[in-house]
Amino acid sequence: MAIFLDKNSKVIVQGITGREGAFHTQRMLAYGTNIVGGVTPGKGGTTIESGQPVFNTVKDAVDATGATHSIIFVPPFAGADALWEAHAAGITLAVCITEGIPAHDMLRVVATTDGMRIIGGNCPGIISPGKSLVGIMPGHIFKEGNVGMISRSGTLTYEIVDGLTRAGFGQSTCVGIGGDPIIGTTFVDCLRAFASDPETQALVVAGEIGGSDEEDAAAFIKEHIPDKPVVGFIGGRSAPKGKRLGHAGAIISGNTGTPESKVKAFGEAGVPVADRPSDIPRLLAERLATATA
Amino acid sequence: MAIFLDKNSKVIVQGITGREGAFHTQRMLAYGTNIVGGVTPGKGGTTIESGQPVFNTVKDAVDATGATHSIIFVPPFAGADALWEAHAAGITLAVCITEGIPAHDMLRVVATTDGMRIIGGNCPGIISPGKSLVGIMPGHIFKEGNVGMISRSGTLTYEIVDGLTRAGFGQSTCVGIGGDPIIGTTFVDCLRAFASDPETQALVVAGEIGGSDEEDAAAFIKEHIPDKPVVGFIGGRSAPKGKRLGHAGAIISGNTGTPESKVKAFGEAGVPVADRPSDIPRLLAERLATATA
Amino acid sequence: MKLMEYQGKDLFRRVGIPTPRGVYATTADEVRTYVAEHPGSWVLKSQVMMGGRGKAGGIKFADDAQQGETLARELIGKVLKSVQNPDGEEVKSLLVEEKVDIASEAYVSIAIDRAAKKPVVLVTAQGGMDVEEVAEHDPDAIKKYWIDPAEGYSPYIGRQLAFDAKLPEGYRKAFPAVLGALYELFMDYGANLVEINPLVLTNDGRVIASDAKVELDDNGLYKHPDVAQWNKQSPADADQAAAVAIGLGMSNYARFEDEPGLPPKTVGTIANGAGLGMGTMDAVKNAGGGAANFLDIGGGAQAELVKNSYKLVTSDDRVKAMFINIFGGITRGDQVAKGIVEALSGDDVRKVPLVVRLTGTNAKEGLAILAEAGFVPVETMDEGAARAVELAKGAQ
Amino acid sequence: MKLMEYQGKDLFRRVGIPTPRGVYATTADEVRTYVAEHPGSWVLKSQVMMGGRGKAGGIKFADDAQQGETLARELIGKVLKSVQNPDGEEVKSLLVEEKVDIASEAYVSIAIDRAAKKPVVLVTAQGGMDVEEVAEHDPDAIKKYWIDPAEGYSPYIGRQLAFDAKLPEGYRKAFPAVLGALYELFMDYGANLVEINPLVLTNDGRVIASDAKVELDDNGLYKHPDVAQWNKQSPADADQAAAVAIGLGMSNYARFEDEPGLPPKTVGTIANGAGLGMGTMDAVKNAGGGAANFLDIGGGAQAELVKNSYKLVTSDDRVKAMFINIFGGITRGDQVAKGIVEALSGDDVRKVPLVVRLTGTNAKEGLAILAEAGFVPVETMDEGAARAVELAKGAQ
Repeated sequence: MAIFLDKNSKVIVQGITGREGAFHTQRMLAYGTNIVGGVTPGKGGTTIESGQPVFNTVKDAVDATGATHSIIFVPPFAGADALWEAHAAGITLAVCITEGIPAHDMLRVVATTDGMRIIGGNCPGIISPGKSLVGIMPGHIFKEGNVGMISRSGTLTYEIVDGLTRAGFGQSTCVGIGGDPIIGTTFVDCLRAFASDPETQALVVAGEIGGSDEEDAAAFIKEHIPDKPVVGFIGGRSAPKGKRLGHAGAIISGNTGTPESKVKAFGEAGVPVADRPSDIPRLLAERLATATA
Repeated sequence: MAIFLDKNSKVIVQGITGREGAFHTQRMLAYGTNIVGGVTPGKGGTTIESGQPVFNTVKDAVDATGATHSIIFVPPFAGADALWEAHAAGITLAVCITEGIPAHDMLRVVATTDGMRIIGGNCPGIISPGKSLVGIMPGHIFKEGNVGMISRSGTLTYEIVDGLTRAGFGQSTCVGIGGDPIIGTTFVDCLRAFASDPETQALVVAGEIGGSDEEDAAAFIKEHIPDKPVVGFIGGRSAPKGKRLGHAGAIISGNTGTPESKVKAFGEAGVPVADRPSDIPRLLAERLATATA
Repeated sequence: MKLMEYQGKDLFRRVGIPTPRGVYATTADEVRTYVAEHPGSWVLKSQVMMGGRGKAGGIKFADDAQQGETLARELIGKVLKSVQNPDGEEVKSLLVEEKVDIASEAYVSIAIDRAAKKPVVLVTAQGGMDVEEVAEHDPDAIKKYWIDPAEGYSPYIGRQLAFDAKLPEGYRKAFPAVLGALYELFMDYGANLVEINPLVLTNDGRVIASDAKVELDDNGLYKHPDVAQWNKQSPADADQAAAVAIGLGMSNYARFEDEPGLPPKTVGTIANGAGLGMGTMDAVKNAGGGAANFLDIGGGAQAELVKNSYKLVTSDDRVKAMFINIFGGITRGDQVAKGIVEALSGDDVRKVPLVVRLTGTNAKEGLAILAEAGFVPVETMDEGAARAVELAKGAQ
Repeated sequence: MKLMEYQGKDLFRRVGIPTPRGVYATTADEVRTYVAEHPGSWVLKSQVMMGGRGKAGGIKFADDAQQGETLARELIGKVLKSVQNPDGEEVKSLLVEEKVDIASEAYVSIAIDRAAKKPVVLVTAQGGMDVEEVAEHDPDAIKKYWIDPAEGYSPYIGRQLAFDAKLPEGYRKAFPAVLGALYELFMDYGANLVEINPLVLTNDGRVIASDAKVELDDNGLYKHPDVAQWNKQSPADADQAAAVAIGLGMSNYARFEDEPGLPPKTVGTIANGAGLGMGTMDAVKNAGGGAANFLDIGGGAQAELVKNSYKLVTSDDRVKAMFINIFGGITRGDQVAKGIVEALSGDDVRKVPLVVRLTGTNAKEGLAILAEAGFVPVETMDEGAARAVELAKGAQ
């Protein structure tokens, strides 16, 4: 099964002829993603080299291809517009790669796009290994399997997944939810979907300092999926207070967003927290052993 | 049955200590409406002479009384705020008597109050005769019965209802939808409710020049309730083009809103249109005779 | 409230919609001075409310100051007549604007769609002509979009419309921003209609609003006192001014001109509520007469307002009889009756034969007051209309 | 971007929130002149970013021009120290404000609630003190409201909060308008936090924002170039300025002070991606060392940026070894490798022992470039961190 994304999901690329959009379109195609076209205003009617049609608007693209998924590569000032355009055209899942979208644009977008799941912004995307990749992750490090993974960071995801794959743990779906303060899909949203995915037998939740998404995730796990093995990780545990670290959301301000609070919450939910990414496969194996025992 | 409003509906009055609010609260109580309280900011904790409690906010009123219905008597500039407040507090039907609310306030309100039915603004309210009156209509001219009535006008409603009652036709529910360009509940919204109300055996639709609500109503009748006898009326048929007549919505501009278009639409839906209000009971009797023949 | 072109363009500039360079002038001297200081080709556009001013000779071209002055003298004070406006409208001012090199003309408007309860945008590449004509001859050329006020405007809407309506490529960059600004104006100033026709693409690649049609919702005017003020300076409608002067709502009074083939409009009408007001004038027509006016005293009217309404209606010399039709809800019959008696007791009103129909709230008290003053009221609206028509005919 | 009080109040005035009368001054002369021209009692408030300026002696009262000048001379140039700011912050300017007669002090703020994905309003009648203290001792005194951005703000929200928080009656009229304006500021200027503490009710019935705390979202600054400019004039954060100077995002670089009881911060770190950047500094800590900094070169970094990042990190004299940790996604390993080689080939950088870990996209090409230049990269992050800590210790 996997969540959010499967082999048949029809995907369009918003910004398909831009530098990043064009580059990752080829990588996604190479991975096997069912990319049915893309959008660049003014280039409607043309095709890219690999043959996918380009449309002027998302509506035109959806009308012509029946796409349900979109991945967005546009400048930050155009991020909200791209998401609204996707929503108006009937897209049901939009992955927003764009970094730097103003938080208040996202507040408005989230409040007015009922019926469309947004992943990101400022995220590496989503991959259901062996099925489809809608994102900018390096596909070759992933491996089809039964571990679900959610993470606020891109490169840290790669680090962790690389370790999982090397240790023999394949993944059902990996979601990079993004590092911005306001994102479309939170840990809890993903956990809810993973909870009812029989293919996913264990989970890795890779959080970081800032906000309370990890605490919310821990509470959800405790209440709704106490029986599925979960391993946690918190990035930035050595950071001092008040420093914003790369992600607009990664900051300890006052008493919120501290690693102590997150580790404590995970602990209360029976979720072991790895001190370093390389510890995750071992902790996962232990949890699985306990669960099946 | 009746629609939208029955004997048990718990009603609060927004602006209960104002001149109009206080006056009509007493009239509604006299009619038998289940008024459980009212709202005037700053007068929370007091009661009006007839004993109903006054609250500072709609939320306080709903929390304390379990009210589901509200009737709004506030100045035009506060109309949108009152509707939003009712919505946020969980009110499911709000009757907005206030005249002169800016159309663009209503555009925004209508777009953001899912789950709450709004009647009006600039309307006389709603009455389910013998059960409850949430409005400013003179209750004594109404009579319990089986004719549903919807109208864009207040006083014209009284004129028509008076005739119906004198002719022996009681009413299930009468809704004055209001004369503004943007109103919460249209003819079609009411027709949809009346369509599934077994108590309502016939309908009177009293429209006027301007807009296309009557045309939409005719199309709905033709498609969904061809078997329920309906009689139509159009106010302002003698009006010249381009003159706005009292209601912000009552104007023939260009080719839209003409009485000819409305009469034609009703005709195509098999709905006879009365030339004068006094003809309505006769036409209704004829339609009922044909329907039961 | 309808705005004149120069007022509409003032709002355009506030929200950032490009308009042609130019100046607003009320005298020929101003035109001469401006053209002298700004050599070039200029258009002199008569500032009137009526449509079809071009065909009526209200637009002229000047290439120098002298010509500008001469043409301005000709236009200012001139009465322009059109099919829609047979009586004509006097030109009181001009808008002097640069003559732009037109590469293309588009049309864009935003109006309230009552049924959808949303603003609706109309765009067509066939600008410069009446959009209703385009709608008739080439309906597919007009593209529509309904904006969700909760989401608001975002540029993709303008892009989609520009592509769908096949606007020339020169519009592409500018159009989404122009439409966004137009939507801002529409919502912030509470417009019933904002229209740019034509939205010009110039040969040097600019996109400019060449004309401006703006109609504001009277109910929202209080939010922009400076704009509301424009209406006081030049009331577009004498009826509205008269209504406001006695404390009625702007659109609660309308006077009707006589129409060829119809009975003369000799019956004055006063009712409470817009619906009953319309019903009352319809009843007069059904009785074979002609209502000289519509007048809605509104809900809860007091005696003073009734009195002043009577004076306003009878100030029209054509009115030979009066029909007052009240079905009390908020309005109380005794207050109306008092007003009638007061109105007719003074010497400052022209008295005409009067028919009163009074029912509903406090009707009994009202009828008593009228009886005491010697009036015999009628029972029904039809009866009252018939009686008033009869009296008006008798009085002629 | 955090604003100083006088900047926050500038924004307050733009949206119509009442602020005390007064003047912003950078010299004692300005203060003397102002007080001389405006006799009365004035407060001199040091304009600093740090909290606790009152306790640190940064607020003084003056009753005449001479006193004003004397106190201003004392304050300007003074270094204020507080518990949170042991290093202190120099006072460069003052806000001179009327001393208001306080009847009551309330607290109001709007922040982003990440979990609810909505703005959240906090109100309490216990203004003038730290809201976190109130939250601890009397949590029920703080009332919250989550605003739906689709609906926006409407006055009932302010009324409800004022009643629920039991604000004194004097606030009732003004509070909904103040909160509405604060919400407008919050949304239009893209604030992470807007806080008025205290919102003062004066003895003569005015409601005034006595202090202003505003923190804006850096990502939204481009919408207000004039405000973004404030940051350039007085960069609140040297790290941010340094990051922007070399083309990084504002928060992509942070330097960490040494902390008592922890190993000295001698390992420079560079990674691609915020998460990996944090992971890298954590790894250094886990290996028994201290990361001197966080630096995220972002996605798709080119050689030039890598080179400049290296220079920025090594400009910190404490850095004795460098750990570059790259897991290529968008970022291509060959570009990073090129940057490293270029950085180290110039004479304008301080060279320190270097550990490189390079995997992911174009890692093979990158590793080849590094091999050619004589570097032996490590395989894993843990290994790299351990090696870098070791090298830093060896270099001390």
